Amino acid sequence: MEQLPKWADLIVVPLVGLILAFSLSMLMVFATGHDPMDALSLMVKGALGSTYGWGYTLYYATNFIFTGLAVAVAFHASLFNIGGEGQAAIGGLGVALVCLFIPWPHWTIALVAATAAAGLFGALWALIPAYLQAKRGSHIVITTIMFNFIAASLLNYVLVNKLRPKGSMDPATAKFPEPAHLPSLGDMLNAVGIPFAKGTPANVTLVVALVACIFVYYLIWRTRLGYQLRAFGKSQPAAVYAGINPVKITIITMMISGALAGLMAINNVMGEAERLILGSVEGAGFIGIAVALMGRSHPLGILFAALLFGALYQGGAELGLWTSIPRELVIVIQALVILFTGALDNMVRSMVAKVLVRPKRAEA
Amino acid sequence: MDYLTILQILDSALRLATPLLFACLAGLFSERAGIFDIGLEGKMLIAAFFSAATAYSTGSVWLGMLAGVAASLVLSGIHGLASITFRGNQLISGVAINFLASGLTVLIGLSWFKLGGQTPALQGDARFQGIDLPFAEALSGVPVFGPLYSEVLSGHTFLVYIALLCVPLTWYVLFRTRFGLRLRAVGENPAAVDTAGISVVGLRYAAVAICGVLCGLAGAYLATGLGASFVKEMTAGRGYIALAALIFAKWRPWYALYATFLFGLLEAISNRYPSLDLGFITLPSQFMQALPYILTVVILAGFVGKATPPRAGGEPYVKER
Amino acid sequence: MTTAPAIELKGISKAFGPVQANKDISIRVMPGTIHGIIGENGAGKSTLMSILYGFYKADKGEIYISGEKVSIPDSQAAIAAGIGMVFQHFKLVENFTVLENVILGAEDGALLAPSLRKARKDLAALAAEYELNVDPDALIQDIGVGMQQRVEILKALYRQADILILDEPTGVLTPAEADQLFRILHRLKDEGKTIILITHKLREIMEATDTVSVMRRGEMTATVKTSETSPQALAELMVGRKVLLRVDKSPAQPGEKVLEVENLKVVDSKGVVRIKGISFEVRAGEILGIAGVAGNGQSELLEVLGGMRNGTGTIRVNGQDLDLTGKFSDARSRRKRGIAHVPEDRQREGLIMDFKAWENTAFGYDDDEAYQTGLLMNNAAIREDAEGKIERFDVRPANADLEAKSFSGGNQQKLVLAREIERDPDLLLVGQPTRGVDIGAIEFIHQQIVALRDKGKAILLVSVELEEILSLSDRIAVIFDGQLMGERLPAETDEKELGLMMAGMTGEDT
Amino acid sequence: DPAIIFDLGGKFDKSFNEAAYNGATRWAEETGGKFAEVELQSDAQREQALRRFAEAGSNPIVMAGFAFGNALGEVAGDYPDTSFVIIDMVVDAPNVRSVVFNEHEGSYLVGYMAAQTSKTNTVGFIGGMDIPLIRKFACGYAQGAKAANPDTKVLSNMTGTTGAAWNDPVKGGELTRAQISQGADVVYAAAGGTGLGVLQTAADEGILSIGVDSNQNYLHPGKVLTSMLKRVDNAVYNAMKDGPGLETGFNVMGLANEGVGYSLDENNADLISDDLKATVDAVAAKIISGDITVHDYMSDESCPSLTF
Ligand SMILES: Nc1ncnc2c1ncn2[C@@H]1O[C@H](COP(=O)(O)OP(=O)(O)OP(=O)(O)O)[C@@H](O)[C@H]1O
Ligand SMILES: Nc1ncnc2c1ncn2[C@@H]1O[C@H](COP(=O)(O)OP(=O)(O)OP(=O)(O)O)[C@@H](O)[C@H]1O
Ligand SMILES: [Mg+2]
Ligand SMILES: [Mg+2]
Repeated sequence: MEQLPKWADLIVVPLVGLILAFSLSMLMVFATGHDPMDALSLMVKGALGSTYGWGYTLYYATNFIFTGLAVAVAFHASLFNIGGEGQAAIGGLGVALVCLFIPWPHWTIALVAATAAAGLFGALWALIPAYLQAKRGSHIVITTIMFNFIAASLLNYVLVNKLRPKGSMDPATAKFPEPAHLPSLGDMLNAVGIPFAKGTPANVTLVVALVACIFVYYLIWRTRLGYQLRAFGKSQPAAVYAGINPVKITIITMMISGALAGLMAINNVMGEAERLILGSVEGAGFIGIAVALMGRSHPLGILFAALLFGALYQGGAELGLWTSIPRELVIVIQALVILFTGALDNMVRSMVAKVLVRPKRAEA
Repeated sequence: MDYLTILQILDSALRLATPLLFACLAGLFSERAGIFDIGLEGKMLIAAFFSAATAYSTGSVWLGMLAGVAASLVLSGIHGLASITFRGNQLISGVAINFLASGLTVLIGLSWFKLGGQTPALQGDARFQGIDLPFAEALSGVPVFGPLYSEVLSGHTFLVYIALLCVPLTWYVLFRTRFGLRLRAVGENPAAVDTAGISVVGLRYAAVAICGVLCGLAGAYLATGLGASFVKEMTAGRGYIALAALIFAKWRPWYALYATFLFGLLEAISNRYPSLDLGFITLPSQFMQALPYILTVVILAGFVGKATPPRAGGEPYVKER
Repeated sequence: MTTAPAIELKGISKAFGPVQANKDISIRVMPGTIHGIIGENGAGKSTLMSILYGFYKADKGEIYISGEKVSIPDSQAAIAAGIGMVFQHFKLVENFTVLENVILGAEDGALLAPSLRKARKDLAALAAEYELNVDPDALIQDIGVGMQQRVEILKALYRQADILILDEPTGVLTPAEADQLFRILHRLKDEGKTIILITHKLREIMEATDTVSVMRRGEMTATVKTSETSPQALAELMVGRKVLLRVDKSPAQPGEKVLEVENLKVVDSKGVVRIKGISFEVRAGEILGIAGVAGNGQSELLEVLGGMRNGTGTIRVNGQDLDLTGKFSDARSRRKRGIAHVPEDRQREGLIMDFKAWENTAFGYDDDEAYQTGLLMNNAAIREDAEGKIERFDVRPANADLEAKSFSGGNQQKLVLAREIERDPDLLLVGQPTRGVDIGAIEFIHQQIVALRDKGKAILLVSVELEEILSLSDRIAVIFDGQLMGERLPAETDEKELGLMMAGMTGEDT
Repeated sequence: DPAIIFDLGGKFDKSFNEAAYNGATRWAEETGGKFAEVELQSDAQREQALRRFAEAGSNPIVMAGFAFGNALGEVAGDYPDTSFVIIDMVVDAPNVRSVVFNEHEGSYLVGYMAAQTSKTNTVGFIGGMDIPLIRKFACGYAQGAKAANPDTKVLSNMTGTTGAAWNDPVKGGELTRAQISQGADVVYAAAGGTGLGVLQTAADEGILSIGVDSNQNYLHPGKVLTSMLKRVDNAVYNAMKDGPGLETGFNVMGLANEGVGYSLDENNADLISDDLKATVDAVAAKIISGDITVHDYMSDESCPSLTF
């Protein structure tokens, strides 16, 4: 494969991939009888052209950061955690219990407690698959898929039969009390004099997500645990040689992964909906897989990938609001973005290399 | 539970297992050749759509089936391009294919049929009809076996029998033919295949193509055999269950049959008993819904040992860097 | 010259990215001869042969077989041209049977059964003809490396190769196995087949080849008749300086008992008894060599001592019992007790191939105080430490930021050795320290081990290389079938006696 | 111009959202007017869509689904000059019209018909996702069936616990077969896209089915006994016709004001004898008059005739 300068690899290749994905998508818009340029500018403007758009983009991105980090941490230990969906859902249950049944004096304390609960619940939901993988060799991919379904049923039971306020149609908990409401990004920025649209769902959880990115970076590359889990992920016999306990490391890694997925709940449950509704994860657990893979399991990469997907979501919503382009177009765009920047990146790379490297050779 | 009930549950289990079995065997071919495929779901979905759409437009379920297989093959081609030719990440490619199918089916469905992404209901020759096996009627009187034959085995659509036939066929191809030997080898050690003078790329594309065909049949069965139209997202996670069954089956054809049948059986049981009154406690419906998944975990933990995937699985074959 | 050379390469060049692996190489090999190729690690030997076999494509150059120009775009073409190759790292499918591996790619017809039947017959014939007995129905993963190599040779013969390339074939063989290999090679030669033999062992070159080529840094530096050269001369051509071919060491001065093993038993996960109650001791300042054919329990012995496996019996280090089954029966606890371990398989166990060299120097010792700053690891300290080790152990290239996999085997081994020896352990466990390592590096590695001994440390050496055992050990114990067959002093024994003991004859029988 | 917001199921869900969509298109066709519309993809978009439409001047804004309750509660006050119409949920604000349906009454009627038609004294119910609203349907249906014949056995299944339960016709069909094997010869589907599988399988297996929300009789002429009509289309149509400044407040759409009912057309005319029609209409009249009270599952979250 051609050698590319690092800057080209990091910037040009993903960019060309994105351009390819969007070109194809716009072709599709055109084929369905709409104006591609209009659609594109509507999406970009809708997602990034105003603080209002950013308020939504960042909200979705926050979700994806958490689930992306969750998948990435497990990946580093060679564990494929497909259970983000269920862990995030159960994390939501933790948040709901903490917010509903304990009277908090102030959101800051509530946030700390909810963070702990979301993490703990998510971690516990990952514990059984982790234990089974470590002790019984039950494949983590199957067990985490199964636990997604089980989580959905459990939540359905809890919301339909237990936590739903009497007489409410909605399979959802009651609204959390006022002190457990998180300040939105708009409120916070306006308070320090930066104008930002109000009424958007991005909230203080974004800060937690950024902290989580930094935390994961340090965890993976700067702590002993991270060192050990990466070593375990690369070679299990070597890990045994080094005295790393496979059972322990599998369980700890999966619990951290589950906890990160669970943390998503402070964004969507506590920050946005302010109550727990059924199906609140909305596929973010699966998007997290794509985000982690595209971000090459690095927090910085995940941050960008999450932003990209967040922008796609919000841009797609604007498209849905102002045009009759079906909302499924956004799914297709997502698919193409994943395909060209994630799976066919080598194809894009060799295309870029043809343009960048050839002339240089001719010079030499 | 009387005998008839058991038979009815088995009958239902067989129907429910069929799409899983196709998909599971599809994954088996692909993964045995070293190409992981979490895009089974997407390929089934797009096949379901195109088979229903074509069957509706042409009135022929056979053409529909072919169209479904062709559509699934196109996605297989993309997966092959990404993971074989361009040595991309197989998981990412699979995820992309699932999204692609989920979006495209509705998008195309909307513009063709204006029915919200659904296809019109299929009738007559546009769908598969049940086939009564020979002597089903005559044998039904025979005690025990008779009803088993006539109730459970007989009366399914063509594709159910094809799926069942695919099991010994897969076994035979994998373990008794040259192609199968090479296919298994390329999933274990592609360098061995390469140095033996066989094209790794060619073999892997062949495997991915077979995977496409089988997923195509799975999708066609959903839309034109079990159902009678395409409904968006109608695969409802069956591709993932098939993947789980594949691991469960340790990448072996006969085990694949058992694993998928077990999934079908558990689902059939929970369909039959939406909530279960045990006398002292009534299990809520949500518990019964989750039961197949809970039991899977229990079985996995208790009875199935470690499953070792094909050694070269998931890794692109790179000989020079 | 009357006959055309069996193989003639003209001006072959090959680059992997920035690395020029082969530079304008030309070579002629006459039919019916054994041609040796030697060269340091990374000199480009394997690359050249892989090009001949169609595994890699040359950037430039021409290939002639029996005087005719051929193009070899892939291995299929090489096989058709009558070339067979036994790779340094075998290309076998581990969970296939021998028979299946042999027919892979050379099947007759679409169904397997006839192919298998024919191959079974042909294999029996080949086995009889060349003493290449293998169980055709055994799984590759269940047979030893010696057997696996036979399968590779059978593969080539089954395809009726006239030209056989062997890349470091004896790296993993016992002396007896190696001897047998050379008998086979000679027989093949007598039948008119042409053989190219890559090896690091000068003795093999001297004993087996007719002509020999020396490679250095991608270039062919010399081709000579074997009868007209000497090991010393070849070694100099190879390394570019004078090398010591014998280990230079003073007599041992054994001190206190450091390691005492009593009645150690090991049962593996399948329930097979791998070690059947052995006892021995190692004193400070001495090297105990354990000789034995691979698979007789020496790996398990190292693993138990290194904490990677449980066992029963008693093991004392510096007079204190080791935990063999419980909570402290792990590698980390062993290290805390002053045991360092250079494992037999550096790539699978000793190193994380995807980690940078500097990360690998902390492998197993990541809990060292010196590597921590508060909650975090002190990467700067680890890196500094690594750079020192790389310099002192002459790891090349001296770049701590390279991943372990981009070092050659010899340099990988130096990395492991530097990490373990510089811990200044009371007891050093060493498994196969020079497997597949070139002469220059072997010399260095041996010196380091002896130096540690001279510091008064105890060393347990496990090796299948009798030459290594004989030249490095102060005492030699022979292991066979999980039992110790007896002890010898190197001065009072020889390869022949040890070889017999390794085959299960007790000292008394000999 | 008016605007309409569809719930996550999408406007072509073959039942609830689609009925709303039909109402809006009928209005557009009759008046030549235009309306803005959006299908949601995420819960967070509810408030977003409401605000964006309100700011863009859409009036009235109609939303289909109980899940909008919270969002509308937040938003309504901020746009006092915009009228909102919410279906299936009550939101107490001066500029909101809340339309709720007595699905239990309609379901009671079709349950009654099912039991009267059944030869096996066994009727089935197949719901989509297991949520209270669907239990309300099931509960009304079971009461009607028991009222027609106390010996009737009522089978009930929910398709699942996730959103996929609305789009799984294959499972719908399989549930139908399971109920048939237990003797059911009339099944009532309240399950969105999953219901299509129910109706299809019922037709294939030669039993009768009952559609929901819209008139689904035409899907399998002669094989769909009837459909439980929930006139969401009328609610949407009326809202759009009333236009900005529409009368707000609490609207209950029941049998009395033809908000719910059963369908009778050429497709099922042969299935419903004059006798049956007369009996059912009499039952309907009694419900309207209050002589029969149909228990609403939502009132105390329990059902006298069915356990969940
Ligand atoms: N597949 C490859 N990709 C990139 N570079 C390679 C590859 N194989 C070999 N090289 C490079 O080519 C050079 C020659 O390697 P080669 O394996 O031919 O050496 P060798 O003489 O066989 O060494 P050894 O004695 O260790 O087997 C190496 O230094 C290495 O950098
Ligand atoms: N696939 C590869 N990609 C990059 N470099 C490679 C590859 N394969 C081999 N090399 C390089 O080739 C050189 C020698 O390769 P080879 O595999 O022959 O070494 P080795 O046999 O492990 O070395 P030694 O003879 O010391 O044991 C090393 O520097 C190694 O980094
Ligand atoms: Mg080599
Ligand atoms: Mg080597």
